[in-house]
Order: sequence, then C-alpha cells, then structure tokens
Amino acid sequence: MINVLFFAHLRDIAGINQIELPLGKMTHVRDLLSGLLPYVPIELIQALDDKTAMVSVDHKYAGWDAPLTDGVEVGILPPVSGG
Amino acid sequence: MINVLFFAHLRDIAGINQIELPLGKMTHVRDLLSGLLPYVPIELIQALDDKTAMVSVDHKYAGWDAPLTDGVEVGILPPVSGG
Amino acid sequence: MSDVVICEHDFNVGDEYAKVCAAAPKSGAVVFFVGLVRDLYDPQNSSETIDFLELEHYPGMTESLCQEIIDQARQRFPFDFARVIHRVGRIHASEQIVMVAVASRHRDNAFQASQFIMDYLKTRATFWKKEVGVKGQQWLGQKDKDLSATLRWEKNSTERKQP
Amino acid sequence: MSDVVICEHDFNVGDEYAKVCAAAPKSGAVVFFVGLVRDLYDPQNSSETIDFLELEHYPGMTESLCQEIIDQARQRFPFDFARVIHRVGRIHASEQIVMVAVASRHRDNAFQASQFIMDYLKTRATFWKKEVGVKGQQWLGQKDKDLSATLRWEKNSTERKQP
Repeated sequence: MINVLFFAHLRDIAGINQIELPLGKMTHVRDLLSGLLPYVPIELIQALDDKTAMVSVDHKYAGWDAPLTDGVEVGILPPVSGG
Repeated sequence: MINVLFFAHLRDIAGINQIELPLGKMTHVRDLLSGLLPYVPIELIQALDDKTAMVSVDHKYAGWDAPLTDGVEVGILPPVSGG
Repeated sequence: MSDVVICEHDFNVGDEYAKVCAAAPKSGAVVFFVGLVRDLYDPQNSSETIDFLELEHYPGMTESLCQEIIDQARQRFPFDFARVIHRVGRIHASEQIVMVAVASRHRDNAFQASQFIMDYLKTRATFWKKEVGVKGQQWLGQKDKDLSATLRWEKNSTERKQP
Repeated sequence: MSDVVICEHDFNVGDEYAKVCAAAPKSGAVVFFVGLVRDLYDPQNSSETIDFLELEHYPGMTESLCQEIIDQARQRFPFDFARVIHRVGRIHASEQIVMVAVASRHRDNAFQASQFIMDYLKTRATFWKKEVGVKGQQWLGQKDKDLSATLRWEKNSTERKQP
C-alpha cells in the first residue's frame, strides 16, 4: 500500500486528507495522476498538472519522476507559505 | 575659554580628565598640540601626532583643521571600541 | 532542548532568550528574529483586515526540514546554537508566529545564519497559511520576494554578504 | 520611550521586546541583537580570561551619535521603530553589554537596519572598552574587521545585501 496525504489548498480540492492505495502497477510518482483519478475530483488532477504543486516521498521532496515503491508515504504539497 | 576633554587610553596618558584653556591665539584644533604642551606629558602630544586619535568639537567629529572658537568643547578621542 | 519546536501555543521571547544564552555560554552575539501576524490581507496594500491565520503543516516532514535548514546554516555560518519555533493552528492578528534565534561567537555569523534560516523556512518548510477575515478565507501562495531571498544564498555561496 | 539608552544597569530582553512590540504595533518583523561580554582577552585566540570590562563613553556625544546612526539606518532601510541600549561602567564576563532592536513591516529591513546600526555603533559611537583580568588591564583598539564591516555599507549604498 502507499499512503497519499493532501495539504492546504490541494486538500480542499481533493476533499480528503489522505487515501491509502495499493501500489498496483504504479512505478513512479507521476502514475498517481491516473491512480488517484477514481477517488478525487478531476480538479485536483488538473491542479497537479500545472506543476506548481510539489511532492514528497517519505518526508523528502521528490520529483514526479521519483520511483514509487510499496509502503511509502507521498505528500501532495502546494507551494509553502510559512514563516 | 575652551574645554578640552580626554578619554580612555589618551586620558590615562594625559593624567587629567579635562582642562579649560583661554582661546588665546589658537584658531584651529591642531593649535591645541602646542597649546596643551604646558599641561600634559609630552607622550600625549606624541600620541596625538600619530593620527589614530580623533577629535570632536561640540560633540561632532571634526578634523585637526577644524576652526577653534571661544566656548567650544573639544574631545580628544582614541579609536572607539564599543558594541 | 530541541532545536526545533512546532506548536500551537504561544512562546515567550524572554524565556527563549534565557534558554539560548544558557545553551551557548561562550557566545558573544545573539540574534533573535520574531515574525508577527500582520492584520491586513496579503498583498499588504489591501486595506481589509484579517481576523486570524490558520497555519497547517506536514508533521514529521516539517521538523526534519527545519533541522536540515539549521544544519545547512551552521555549515555556512558556524554558530554555537540555533533554535526555531513555528506556531501552527489558529493565530490571531498581531500574535507571534515564528521565532529564529542564533547564538555565535561573533555577530556576523549570528546575523547571517538567522537570515538564512528565515529565508529557507519561508520557501522550503512545509507550512501553509490561510487568511480568514472580513473578505472570507484564502490560502496564501509563495511570494516571489521570498523565493528571490532564498535564491541569493544559492548564487554566491562563498562571498560575504554585501550591502 | 527614548530610542537610545546609555546606562550602567543591566537590561531585560523580555521587557525590551515587549516595549518594542508596543511601540510598533503594525510591524510584522522584529530583530533583536544582543552582545555579551566574552570571557577571553582580545584577540580571541588568547586563552587568558578577563574578569570584567570597564566601559567608558563621552556623555552627550554618544547619545547624539547613536541617534544619528538610527536615523541613517531608517533612511536606508525604513522601519517602524528601533531601540539601542548600551551599558557603560563595569561589566563582567558573560553579562549583556549592548542591544539593538528593530521592528519593521517586513523582515529584510529589520535585519539590514539592525546590522547597519551595530556596525556603526562599533566604529562611530564614542565608547571605549578596557579589559581587566589575570593579565592586567588593556584598552581595546578598533578592530579591522569592524571597520571593514562598516565600510561595506558605504561602498554600494543602493544594492541589496547579497550572500
């Protein structure tokens, strides 16, 4: 299983905080764009497509090209605005 | 009269905190080098000659070429070391 | 004492200062930065006031990013001790939101490291702000100004900071 | 509240922070610098410890120089409020000696102005330090490092401070 967490603006669009999915045939983070499609509004996939969103794998920033392996936690992160 | 104040290291050399002198024929700050001679050890005049000392007139930094007028307060200032 | 604190409750600058001094008894310079919630919507030329911010973060990832930022700052500008406190949850206008403290032997590194940490906190650490007020609520995006503040540390990594 | 305080007694950073926040209610950024007496003779590679510093100043001139430095900083890096406290008299190792606090709308000016003020305090303000300890007593001269820190503000007066 992989655990996908949504934050802030993107969580509002997703309508959920997190979702657990079987890894299935997904091999890279970008495969989540289609893998999430059955569970979130299409607007989330569109929002992720515009490239301002960032992604983390196991608490480290990662690219959409990063490998996806069983048991990881993926964060779907809007541009940060702390401080 | 002019009032001459000595600070820190240069006060230690002068052996006095301050001295009041009649203006006399002194017209510029540098005239104090000779004007002070009767009242302070020669070592002070030598220390002032080496140019690291600074001078103030009425609480403002001034050059040795600044005019000296009656009633002013002159500060004889070693390089500062606050903060 | 932990170098990084993410918490909902407010912090006391006097107490924090005492802790930093105790943790860095050989330091001759302490720099504190405190960020407070301004009462206007962003952009700041807005004249409408906010009631509060809702601060969200990614628990676990945020702490490790903050520690990473502190470690990078220490490599660039060696110091004795640094501490970061960042509040999350509901924070009202004019309340404290973030504190960065750095103690070092000489003042230059304390100033440089605290700025470095703040710049990276703004652009790397996984915090998100939502403004709530008369105008409704809006998530804040990253500011170009903050991005360029971070980039300047990456362009000239060895030069001394110049005015 | 006066912007400049020259005094023999110690100051409390927590209290000072509260005063600065009260004086600058619209500020979103507060930077505090505190300088403490290090326990080694200058140069700092000395291994002999000092007991205390004797801090002397030129009453009247010092206050007006400090105010002038604050005014210059404000012109270069507009801020809401700044406060300088500098102790004089006998100050023991590890005690506080100087504080500079600046509150501004955004953090960059608070950081820049506080560094500007500290750099000029070191090289312009009429304070003199004497170290007293096991090695006897010695007046400190100006440090080249402090002079060059000041000069960098004069070389490029318009550029943003770069790393």
